[in-house]
Amino acid sequence: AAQTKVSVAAISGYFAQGFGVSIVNGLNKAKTDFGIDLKLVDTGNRALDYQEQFENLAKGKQYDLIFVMGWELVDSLQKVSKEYPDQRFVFIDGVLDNPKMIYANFAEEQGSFVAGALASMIEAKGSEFPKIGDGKAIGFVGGRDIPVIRNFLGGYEQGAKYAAPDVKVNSVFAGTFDDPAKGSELAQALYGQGSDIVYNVAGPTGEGVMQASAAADKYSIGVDIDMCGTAPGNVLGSMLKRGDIAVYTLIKDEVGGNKVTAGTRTFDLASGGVEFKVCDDIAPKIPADVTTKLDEIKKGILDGKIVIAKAK
Amino acid sequence: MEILDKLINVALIAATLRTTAPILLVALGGSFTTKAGIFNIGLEGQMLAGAFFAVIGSIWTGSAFAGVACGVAAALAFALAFAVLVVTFRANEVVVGLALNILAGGMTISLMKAIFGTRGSIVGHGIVGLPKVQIPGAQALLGSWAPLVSGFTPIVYVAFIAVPLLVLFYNRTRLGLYIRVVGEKPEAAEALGISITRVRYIASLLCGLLAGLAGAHLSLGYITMFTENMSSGRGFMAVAILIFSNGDPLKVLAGCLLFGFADAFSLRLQTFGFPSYLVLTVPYVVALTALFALSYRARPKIIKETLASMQKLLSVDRNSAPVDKNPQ
Amino acid sequence: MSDRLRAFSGQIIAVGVALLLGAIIILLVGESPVRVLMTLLRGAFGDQEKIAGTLLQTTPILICGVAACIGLRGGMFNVGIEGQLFLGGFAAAWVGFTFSLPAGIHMLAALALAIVAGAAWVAIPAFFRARYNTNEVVSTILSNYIAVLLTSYFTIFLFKRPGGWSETPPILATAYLPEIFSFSRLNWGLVIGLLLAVGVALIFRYTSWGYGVTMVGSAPKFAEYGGVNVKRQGFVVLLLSGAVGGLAGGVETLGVHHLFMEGFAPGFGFDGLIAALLANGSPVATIVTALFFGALRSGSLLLEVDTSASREIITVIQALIILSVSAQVLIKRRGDSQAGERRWKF
Amino acid sequence: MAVELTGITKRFGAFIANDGIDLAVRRGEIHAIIGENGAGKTTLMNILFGLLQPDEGSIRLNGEATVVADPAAAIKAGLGMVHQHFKLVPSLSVADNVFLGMEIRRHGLIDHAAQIARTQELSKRFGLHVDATERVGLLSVGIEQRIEILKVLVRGARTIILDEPTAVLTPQESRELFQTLRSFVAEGMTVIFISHHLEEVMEVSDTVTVLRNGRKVATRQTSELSKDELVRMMVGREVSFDRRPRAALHGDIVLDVKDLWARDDRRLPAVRGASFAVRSGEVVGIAGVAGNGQTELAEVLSGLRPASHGEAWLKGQDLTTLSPAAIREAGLAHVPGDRMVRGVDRNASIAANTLMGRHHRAPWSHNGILDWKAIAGNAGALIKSFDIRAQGAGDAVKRLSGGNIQKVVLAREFTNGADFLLVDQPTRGVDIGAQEAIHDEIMRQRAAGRAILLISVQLDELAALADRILVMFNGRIMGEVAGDEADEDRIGMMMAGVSPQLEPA
Ligand SMILES: Nc1ncnc2c1ncn2[C@@H]1O[C@H](COP(=O)(O)OP(=O)(O)OP(=O)(O)O)[C@@H](O)[C@H]1O
Ligand SMILES: Nc1ncnc2c1ncn2[C@@H]1O[C@H](COP(=O)(O)OP(=O)(O)OP(=O)(O)O)[C@@H](O)[C@H]1O
Ligand SMILES: [Mg+2]
Ligand SMILES: [Mg+2]
Repeated sequence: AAQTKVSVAAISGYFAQGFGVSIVNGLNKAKTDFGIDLKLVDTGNRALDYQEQFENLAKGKQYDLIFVMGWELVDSLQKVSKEYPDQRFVFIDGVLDNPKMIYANFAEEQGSFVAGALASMIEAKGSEFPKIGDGKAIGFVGGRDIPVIRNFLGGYEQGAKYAAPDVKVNSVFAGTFDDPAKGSELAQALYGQGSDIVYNVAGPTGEGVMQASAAADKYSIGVDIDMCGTAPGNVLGSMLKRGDIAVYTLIKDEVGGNKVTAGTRTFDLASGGVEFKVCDDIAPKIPADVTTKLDEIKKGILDGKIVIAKAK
Repeated sequence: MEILDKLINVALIAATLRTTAPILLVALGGSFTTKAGIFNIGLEGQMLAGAFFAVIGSIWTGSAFAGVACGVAAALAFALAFAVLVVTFRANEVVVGLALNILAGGMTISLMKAIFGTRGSIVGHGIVGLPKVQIPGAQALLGSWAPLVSGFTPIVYVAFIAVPLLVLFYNRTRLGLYIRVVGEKPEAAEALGISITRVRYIASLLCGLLAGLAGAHLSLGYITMFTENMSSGRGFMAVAILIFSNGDPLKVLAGCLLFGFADAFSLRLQTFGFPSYLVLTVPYVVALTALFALSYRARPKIIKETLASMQKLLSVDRNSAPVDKNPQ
Repeated sequence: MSDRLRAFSGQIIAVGVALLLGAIIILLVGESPVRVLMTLLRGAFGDQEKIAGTLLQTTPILICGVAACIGLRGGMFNVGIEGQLFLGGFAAAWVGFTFSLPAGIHMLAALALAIVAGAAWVAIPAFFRARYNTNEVVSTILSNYIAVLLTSYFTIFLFKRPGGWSETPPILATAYLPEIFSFSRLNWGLVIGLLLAVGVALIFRYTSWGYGVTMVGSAPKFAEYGGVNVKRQGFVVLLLSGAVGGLAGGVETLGVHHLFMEGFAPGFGFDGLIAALLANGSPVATIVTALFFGALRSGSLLLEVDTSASREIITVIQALIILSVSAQVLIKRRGDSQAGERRWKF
Repeated sequence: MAVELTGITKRFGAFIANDGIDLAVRRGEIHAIIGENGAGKTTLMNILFGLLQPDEGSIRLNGEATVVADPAAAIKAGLGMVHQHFKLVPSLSVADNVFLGMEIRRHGLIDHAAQIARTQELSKRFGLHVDATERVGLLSVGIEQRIEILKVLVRGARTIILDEPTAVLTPQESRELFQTLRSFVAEGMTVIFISHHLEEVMEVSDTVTVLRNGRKVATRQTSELSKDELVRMMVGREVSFDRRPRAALHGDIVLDVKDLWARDDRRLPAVRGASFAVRSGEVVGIAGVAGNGQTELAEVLSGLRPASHGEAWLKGQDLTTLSPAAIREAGLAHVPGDRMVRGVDRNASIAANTLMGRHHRAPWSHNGILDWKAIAGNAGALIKSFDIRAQGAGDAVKRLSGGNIQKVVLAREFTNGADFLLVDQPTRGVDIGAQEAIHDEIMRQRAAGRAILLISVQLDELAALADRILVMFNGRIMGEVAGDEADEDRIGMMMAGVSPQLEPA
């Protein structure tokens, strides 16, 4: 039966953080464009609550699609999807072993690889490039030390090594996604130790990293959404993880009568689901050889010449 | 050596000053209540409310300083609630303090969701951060040491200048003296017509003032955004410091510098491959260790005092006192 | 008796005032208080699953509340139940996934280690409190932060489940606390909590030890005079409180999650402490207050789905209840003395 | 008239502390107020000084009707008060304490130097010697009192109220104090003081007002009065220095104290080399001005305070090595001096209060389980046998009157079967009827062969009950007087620190 109105729910504990924000943006865009019903549910941070929250959503059979984001929800999701086999869940940002679910998988390691490559090449230029010292090191600030973040770091490190093997990568973790002050201090510590470019994958904590780059007048790289505006002149670029594109395309299919079915959709460099965007104010300053090399790398990733190991 | 250079340098000291400032402000605020004889565990909540409303105020008015004023006003409201319950109703200060902390946490999140549609954090939205003060001539005079005195937001200077001001306040002003008296010997204050209630209210509000500044500094100075629970236990650290400093401004400063340093230093340790989660416990471990060590040290002091008093006594008393049997 | 009745009616009035204030705040965030209330009720008691869900939420609050009651009885503020819960939860999980033992024994062993872990975690603050009078409120709060980071470290660096999120391997089924109904995760942890509450109340009422501890809490100098070892009992009381806090964690691991993960059960320690305070330190009354908070929590899960209010509104209401209760009892007592009793009773 | 109080009534709940009191104090006189413990003296002075508000009555100061709303109003009217318990701030200097509330300021800041100078000047002028720069926490009580008086003077007081100023002073300090007071009067000031020491009242005062049970008995010129008359007015009956009849039944030594030393809370030696013994069937009294180490002695014997040296043997065990619990096991019962803090839990029931210290023992508990039925039954029996005025064993102790609370403590301690009874101020704040009952009970315990150490500041009590009286001064046992030879002068001399050996009477 063709649906007159599509109803969508999304559940996560991280709607306020970069990637979550981009998902919410995509959902809202879909709402405006297609007039869908939309419900956002914030799980909070208590593991005990998750399962009931899923059940509350699934029970009414009211939602055509339920988008789920956040690895801590996986256990509850698996249980509830077994209980409600007809309910279609879309798990964002990973693939589980349940074949009945829909997965939107992102190749964040690809974008991070590009980010690492760019950062290390610029760092390798030394004082040729403004604000770069001769420390030959770049930095990384993670939120919590968890697999997804490790995957970002892995791509970043591999990219750096690939493009400029003698540039060192210093990585630190804030242990929290919610303490921007700590993010700022960590970044300043990295800058102080000679890392001139710091990549943040730390939600609001990372916001502190961006602001620190302005304070220290060094470089930062944003994540998930376009962060060039947070510290103009100090942000090299952003590794975009286009959650908005993912949810928007899925909903568009659904609305178009093309029901979303179980399986994995991969959002990577090739599909534009992951992308490295150099900030407009920085782009003109980047030496031609770096730009060329970067394009080569992107091509290498696209045609499979460059293989990036995923972190377990 | 190279490692040491990398660890301990001007940047580390500057970082220490930055990490110290918010704890210092809130702890100095707590100094008022501590000196007035109130155990104020609600600092965390006052700071959080200050941070949130500073951001709201800044967005609303487009001015950082108006934002700070909003943050301070919110913290004052919390301080007033604390004072009404604890001073007037004489409710248990731990209960009230904890409840106000919980209230601050829940309220900021609820309001965030009501105003911005999502919880989590407030970034952008036109928040105006505090400007950084560049001290003229600092660079020329101090060279590479300039980052130690220049380039902080105004509230950082306020925090450090507040220390000598508070010393002066407690020693040389009437209100400061009354706060001390009310905390140390309320009967004395009462007998002299000093209103205990009034002094405790004033102390609570002064505390709210500085806690609010500390919060505003977190969200408009230190960085320019608000996140859920962004005070991250700094208020509790301050309470720990207050307990073993007894609220004396100089000791508070020393304690805060210790934690600021532990914080800044531990962040740097991570780059040497220590596991992040363990390194992150360092400030808390330092706080606890200091708390325990200083309460342990209270002992030898008693012995020393006793020896002194015995000596004093012996000089007038011909009978010599016998050797201690149960040295306590 | 009329005293007790008056105290009780006062408590009810205070809760009413808090709810009224809560309603105003709900209006302020742009929702209808009536709708929020109805949603809360439906979410908490709407059907048998919801009721079971409420009881599921009640369980950790109740056990943490009993832990707090034990401390309060002896005049100790254990604000570190949160940390004890985390360590207990991890310890139980560790036993659960490391050893293979016969069913039942495995579970008991895991609970036992959870208890030991909780007690051990509070032992140092307890020692310093008893021996050197170090403020236990601050030391236990600070140790919460360490506990959470430490268990995260264990989980992520030492025992992470390969391929999984930040969580340990699942425990063996032999260590599970059995579920009570088929339709809910509600498990025997609730029964443990109820038995514990009643048991602790009986111990305080009917044992010499309980009498001594109660006196330590309410009149320490009198207790000291009467030959009760105030320092030792203070230490023991904190230790027991921590042990029960650890047990709460164990129950959550073995009964619900079946593994330990980062962000295991944040906030339950505080909820329990508040429930205990609201119950004025009585374990049996804590059953009621824990149920109340459990219902609020459970009802709030529907709140996000069915209304536009944030679940955190519940936290706000909880805080308001505590504040108004702490104030109202004193309105009555205010004239009593000039010196002001600053004990935990409010 | 410097002060005129008319019809002052003050109630605390149902209790009437002041009942229609009239008091007139002439300018330039020393006016003594006496009365037993709890007669309402402090309450009356607190009302005069604005610390309490009267329920009825009016106040005229210097002939003008005045509402003394708070101490500030009293100070403004030229009153000054030195409280029974000093109200000084230990961490502040003498000068800061003197000027607290009326600091000398320059440019808005407190001028410590000027305050010190003014304090030195005043102290010289009135002969109250103090070092203005010292921290008060380090000074002796005598000096603290001088500071309190300086505080009053610096506020320009013309009428000075002193509440039991000599209770904590040595005789010499008292003498100096009275000299100072006389010099005040010579300057036209007025002095009102409260005292329990009849000699000093007779010696120093011009006029005496006697309070009893919250009422004024009389105001008389001191010169017209004899000490006997005073005492009669105070207690409303002749004081019986009569000894209780007794049979000599001293048995074996139960408590043997040898060269015992202990420190007070300020860590100063408070008990200094006490040695004495108490036999079974004997009441040994300890006399002394409050604060001469009696409390500390009692605390050491009951294990609440560590001894710094010496031994105290109770039936073969050294108490100084035992915990309070073990000492109770060894056979001590203790009626504490501060019964509200040590003696009871005010919020608990009578039954729960009668349990303390024996909650591990049958019949109150079996194998660690309390038997509340037995406990309540036992408490009910105690209520009857000790004539405790209460509705039942379930009554909260805080609802009882002071005397009845004391009886709860006595009932518990005296029925413990202990061989040694340590009884500290058993009748403080207790009405006369109850006093008799308590004395009877102590004598019964003596007859039952208990060894009793009775600490009291009331000499008549000691004279009535004790077989021997030891006198404590400044932590030392100054000497011993047989109970039937109790002679106020001799004991008084020793209480003042004059050793009987050095100055034979
Ligand atoms: N009796 C009192 N009880 C409580 N607080 C008091 C009392 N007297 C003064 N204070 C407080 O002490 C502070 C200073 O009081 P003070 O009377 O010196 O103010 P002031 O006379 O206006 O000062 P100045 O005129 O020198 O600037 C005030 O904040 C006041 O609230
Ligand atoms: N705030 C109060 N609340 C209740 N009762 C009180 C209060 N203050 C005093 N009393 C009671 O009033 C009576 C008179 O007390 P007051 O202190 O005036 O006695 P006093 O004559 O000074 O005795 P003492 O010689 O022991 O100092 C006592 O029974 C006391 O218990
Ligand atoms: Mg007296
Ligand atoms: Mg008196």
